[in-house]
Amino acid sequence: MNAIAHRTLNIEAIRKDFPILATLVNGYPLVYLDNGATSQKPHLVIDSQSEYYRQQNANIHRGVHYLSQLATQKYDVAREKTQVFLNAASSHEVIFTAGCTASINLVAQSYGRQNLKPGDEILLSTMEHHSNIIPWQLVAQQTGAIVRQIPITDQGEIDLEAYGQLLSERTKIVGIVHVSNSLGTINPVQRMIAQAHQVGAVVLVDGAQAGPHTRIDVQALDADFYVLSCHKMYAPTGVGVLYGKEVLLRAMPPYQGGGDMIHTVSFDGSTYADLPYKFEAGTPNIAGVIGLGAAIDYLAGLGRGLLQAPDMSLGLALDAAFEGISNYESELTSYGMKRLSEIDGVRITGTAKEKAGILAFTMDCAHPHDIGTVFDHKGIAIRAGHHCCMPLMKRLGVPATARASIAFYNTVEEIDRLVDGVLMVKEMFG
Amino acid sequence: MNAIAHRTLNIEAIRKDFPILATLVNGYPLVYLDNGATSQKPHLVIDSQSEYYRQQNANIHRGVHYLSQLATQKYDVAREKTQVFLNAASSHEVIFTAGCTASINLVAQSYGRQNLKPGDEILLSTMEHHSNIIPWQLVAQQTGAIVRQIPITDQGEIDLEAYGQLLSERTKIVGIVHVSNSLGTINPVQRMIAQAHQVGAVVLVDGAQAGPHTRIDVQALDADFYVLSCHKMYAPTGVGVLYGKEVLLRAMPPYQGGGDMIHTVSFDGSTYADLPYKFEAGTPNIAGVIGLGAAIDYLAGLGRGLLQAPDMSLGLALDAAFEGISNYESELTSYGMKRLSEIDGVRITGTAKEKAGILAFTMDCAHPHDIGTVFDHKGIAIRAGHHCCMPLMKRLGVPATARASIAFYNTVEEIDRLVDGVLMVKEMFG
Amino acid sequence: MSMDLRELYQEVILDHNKRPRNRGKLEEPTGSAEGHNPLCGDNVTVYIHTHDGRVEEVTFEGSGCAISTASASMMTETIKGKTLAEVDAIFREFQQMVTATGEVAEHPDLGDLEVLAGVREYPVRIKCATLPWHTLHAAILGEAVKVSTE
Amino acid sequence: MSMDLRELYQEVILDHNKRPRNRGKLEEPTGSAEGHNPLCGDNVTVYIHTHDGRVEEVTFEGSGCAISTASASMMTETIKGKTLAEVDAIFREFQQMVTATGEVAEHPDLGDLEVLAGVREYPVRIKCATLPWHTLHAAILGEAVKVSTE
Ligand SMILES: Cc1ncc(COP(=O)(O)O)c(C=O)c1O
Ligand SMILES: Cc1ncc(COP(=O)(O)O)c(C=O)c1O
Repeated sequence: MNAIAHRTLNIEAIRKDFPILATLVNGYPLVYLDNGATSQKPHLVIDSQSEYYRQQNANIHRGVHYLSQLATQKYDVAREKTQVFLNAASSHEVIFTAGCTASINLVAQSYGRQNLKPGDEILLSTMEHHSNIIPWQLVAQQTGAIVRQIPITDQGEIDLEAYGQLLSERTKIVGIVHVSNSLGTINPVQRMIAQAHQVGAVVLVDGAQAGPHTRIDVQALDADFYVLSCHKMYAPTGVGVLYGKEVLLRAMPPYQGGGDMIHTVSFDGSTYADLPYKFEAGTPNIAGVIGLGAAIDYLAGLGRGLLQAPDMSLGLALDAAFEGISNYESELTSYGMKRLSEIDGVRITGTAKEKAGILAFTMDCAHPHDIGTVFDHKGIAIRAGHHCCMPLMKRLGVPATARASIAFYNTVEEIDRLVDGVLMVKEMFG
Repeated sequence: MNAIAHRTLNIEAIRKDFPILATLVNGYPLVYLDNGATSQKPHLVIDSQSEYYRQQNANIHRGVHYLSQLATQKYDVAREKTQVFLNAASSHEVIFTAGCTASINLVAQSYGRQNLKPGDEILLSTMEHHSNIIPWQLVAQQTGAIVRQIPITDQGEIDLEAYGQLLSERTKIVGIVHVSNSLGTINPVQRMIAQAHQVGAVVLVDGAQAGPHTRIDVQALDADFYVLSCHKMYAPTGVGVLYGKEVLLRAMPPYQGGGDMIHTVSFDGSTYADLPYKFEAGTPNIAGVIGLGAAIDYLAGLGRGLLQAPDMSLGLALDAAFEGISNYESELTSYGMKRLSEIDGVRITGTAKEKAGILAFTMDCAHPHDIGTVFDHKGIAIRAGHHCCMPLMKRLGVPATARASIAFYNTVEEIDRLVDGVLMVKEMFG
Repeated sequence: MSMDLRELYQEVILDHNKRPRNRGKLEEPTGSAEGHNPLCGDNVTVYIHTHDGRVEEVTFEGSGCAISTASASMMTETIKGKTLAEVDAIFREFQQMVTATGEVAEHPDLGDLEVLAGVREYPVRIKCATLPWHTLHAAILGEAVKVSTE
Repeated sequence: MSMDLRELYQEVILDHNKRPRNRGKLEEPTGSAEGHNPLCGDNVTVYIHTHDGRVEEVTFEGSGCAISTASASMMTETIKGKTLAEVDAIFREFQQMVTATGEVAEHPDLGDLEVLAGVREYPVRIKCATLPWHTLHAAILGEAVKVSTE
C-alpha cells in the first residue's frame, strides 16, 4: 500500500459528494466539526434510500415475490460488504442491530447474563462512552458481577501497567473503546486483547469512532466482539453492527424474540434459527442496512480513485481508502493541535501519542457551552459537554470540554476558522 | 364525522403519491398486495429522508449548533405527532424503538422481568404473531411465569368465554393483537382490556396491523401498552413505537443502557433520565422518526383533502383519514371475499365478523408457495407461508396460507387480477 | 426477468406433484429423517432401506409445494437400486444443477430430475427442491437430527 | 436566523460571569439545593436564609457557563430582601420572559435580569438561564431533591 503515500484525496471533489456541506449557517459557510456525534452522508448513501423506497421496498426473507427478492438480495449483499469491511471470517458473524448501543446491550444481556457469576469481574476503561458502561452495570446488578475501572494516564492513554495488574482469572469480560470519542486516543487493543485472552476473558471492542476513520481487521485484532455505529460511518441512522466470533455467538441465547429469529414456534416451546438470524428479531432496518452497503461502496470508491484502479477488490479498495483517509485526517489533527496549543489559555484534552481526529479543549476564560454558542454563530458546529463520558470528565477534572471532531471532508481552512473562533471567544470573554 | 360517509378517497391521485406502484414486474403492472408485511411509502416520506440528510442531519439532544437544533426540533415534533396519532395523554408516553418487535421485548424484559413471579400467568391468543409470543416465553423462562393460550373459534375470533375463564388473579399480563396479520380479525380489545383490569392484569396490545388501517385511541381503549410497526404504516424501516401509561413506564427499570438515557454516570453507580429518554438509549433512528412524522402528515393530508378542510387539526384530520381509509378498505375486502368464495376449491382463512383488509386462503390443488410463484409471474405480490403465526397455522390445520393484504392504494381491478391469478393456478395445478 | 412459468412447472413436475411415487412409510427402514423448511412450512420425512451399500427401498411422506413434492418423488425413483456412492454423486450433481449460475450444463445422470433445473431462476424456491435431498442425506447417515433449510 | 451574539452576551452578562455577586456558601442557611444540567455539565448550589417569609441572604456556588453564572448572580441580587411571594412572582415572570415566543413584552420588575431575554433565541441555552431559579425554588421549599433540567 506504499503506492498511496504520495497520492492524496481530492478533498474539493469529495466535498461535492456531501450535499449538506454547502449549507450556510447564519450567513457563514457551515464548518461541520461534529463528526464524532454523527457524520454527514454522501449522495450515494442518500440516493440509495430513495432508490430503495421507489424501486425495491419490501419485507425480506419470507417473500416469494419480485420486490421481496430484490430487497432480500440487497440486504444480504450489504452483509457481505460489512464482512469485508471488518475482515470477518464469515458473513454469519455480522449481526445487524439498531445501533452501536443496541449491539453492546445485546452482548451484555446475552453473553454476559449467561456467563457472569457473582464476584466475576468486568473491566472497563475510564474513557469509555456511557454506552460501554451502563449495559455492564445493568448486567452486573443482575448477576452479582463487579465492574472495575482500568485507569488512564494524564495524557489520556490506558494505564497498561494497571491493566496488567487488574487482569486475573476473575476477569470475564473486558470492554475497551478502540478510538476514544472524547480524547481521540487510539488504544492498543490488539495487545490488550492478547493479554485478556491469557486470563481467559473475552473482549468487546467499541469501534464506534474507529469505523469511520481506520481500517478494521477483527481477525488480526483477535477481537471477540466488535461493534460499529453506522450513522457515524457516513451511513443512515438506526443501524449498528455487532461482530462476534462464531463459536461465541452460537453458544449465546437469543436477546430479543420475534419474527425471523425462530425455527419453530409453539406454545409448548420454540426453537431458534441459525446465525445471524437468531439475533435479528423482527423486521430490521432494511433501508438503513442497504444504505450502509452504499456507504462502504462510497469508501471503496475513494480507494479505487486514489489508486486509479476501478476494478480493485472491495477489501483492497478499503485498505487504500483508509490509508488515504487516515493520512489526511492525521495531518489536519496535527495542524489543529499545533495551532490551538499556540493560544494562551487553551488547554488541549487528550495528548496521546497515537491519536485520531479529535480536537478537544477547554479555555480559561469561557465555558465549553459558551464556546459552542459563539462558534455556532459563525457557522462552526462543534460539541460542548461531557460527550457521554462523565467518568472521564471527572478524571480530567473538568465539567465538560469543547470538541471538534474531524472527517476527511474537512479542510485546513476549516481548522483555521475554528482557531479564529477560539480567538474571538478569548476577545469576548477574556 | 358523518360528513365523510359520502366522500371517497381519490385512489387514482393517491396511487401517484406512491412511486413504486408504477413498477412493471415481468412486463405486468405490479399489484402490491403484501401490505401486511410492509407498506409502500409516499413521496412525502421518501423525500423527508433525503431532505433530512441534505439539510438537517446531526445528532440530537446534546448539540448547541444549528443543525443539531434543527434535527432535535424535527425529532421532538414527530413525537408530538405520534402522541396525537395514538391519542396518548402525554408525549412522554411515546417511546421510539427500533421496531414493533423491539417494543414488545422492551416491555417483556423491563415490565415483565420486574413484575412476574413463579406461577404468574401471561395470556396470549393463538393468533399472536411470533413477536408477541417469543418475548413472553423468554421472560417466562427467566421468571418462572407461565404462558397460557387464549383459544380462538373456527371463524378466527377470540373465544371470549374461554378468555373469561382463563382470567384469574394469577393473570399478570395479557398480550393481544389488535388486528390479526393472518386472519384480518379485529379483536374486541377494549372489552378484553376492561376484563383484564378487573383481575389486576396489564394488557399489551400489538397494533402492528391496526396502525396502518384504523384510528387508534389508547385512552379510549385504556391500553396499558400499545405497540406500532412504523414500516407497515407508510413510514421508513427501522422505527417502532411503544406507548405505555406514564405510571407504568415511570416504575419500570431501563431496558437498554447507553447515551441519552442517563442522568449521571459514575463507576460507583448511575442514575437514569426521565421519560421518554430513559427508554431511548443511544442515538435513535433520527431520520426514520422524522419519516414517521411525515407519514402521519401524509395521512392527515388525506383527511383534510376528504373534508376540504386544509386547516383542520391533526387529530381531526386523522379521524377523517381513517374513516375514509377503513370504509374503502372494507369495500375492497368484502369484494375480494365474495369473489374468492365463489371459486371452487378455494378456502378462505379468517371469516370473523369484524375483519380488516386480509384475504388469506388455501387451495385444494396447490400449495401456497406455488400460488405465490404463479402470482409473482403475473406481477402480483402476495405472501405465502405461516406469516410468523405457527401456532395459528397449527390450529387451522394448514402448513401455510396464501395471503393478500390490502392498503388504501389498492383497487378493485387489482382484486380482479388476484382472482384471475387464482383461476390460473387452478388451471395449472387443478 | 423470470423465464416462462411453464419452464419451472413442467408437465413432469405437475405430474409427480399430483401422483407422487413412493409416497408412504417404510415398515423397517435402516434410516429415516425429518426435514423442515420454516419459510414455507414444508415438511418431509424420508425413509430408506439400504443393504450392502445399496438403496433397496426409499419412500417419503409430508406436505409441501409442487417443487418439493416432485423433487422428493423423482428422487426416490432415481436412487432406488443405486449404491450409496452413486447417490452421493447424484446429490452433488443435482445441487450443482439447481444452484449454478451462468451456462446451463448437461446433466445426463439426473434423468427426469433435470426438469427441476428451472428453479435456478427462482432463488427462494431452490430450497424447496433441495429439502428432500438434504433429508435423504440425513436418513442415510442415520442422524437423528432434524434438517432445516432455513 | 439567530440575532447578533452581542444581544445574548450583553456586557452586563459578561460582567456578572467574570465577577459573580454573592458567590459562596452560607454558614447556616434555612435551605439549600443542588441543581444539575447533565447536557452541559453545569452544577449550581443555592443557599438561602429566610426569615418571616423574606429572603435575608442568598448565595450560590458551582461551575457553569456564562449564562447560568450570570443568571445566578443577578438572581441573588434581585431577590435579596424580597418576600417569598415576590420571589415567586419574579421567577414566573423570568420564566415567561425566557420562553415566550412572539412579541417581546416589557418586564419592569426584572431589572437587570432583563438582559437575559436574549436566550429566547437559543433554545438549548434556556435551561442554562433557568437552572439557578429551579434550584432556588427547591432551596426555598427545603426539598432535599436534586434538581435536573434535562
Ligand atoms: C401482528 C404483528 N405483530 C408484530 C409484527 C412485528 O413487526 P416488526 O417485524 O416490524 O417488528 C408484525 C409484522 O410482521 C405483525 O403483523
Ligand atoms: C465511542 C462511542 N461508543 C459508543 C457510542 C454510541 O453510539 P450510538 O449512539 O450510535 O449507539 C458512541 C457515539 O456516541 C461513541 O462515540
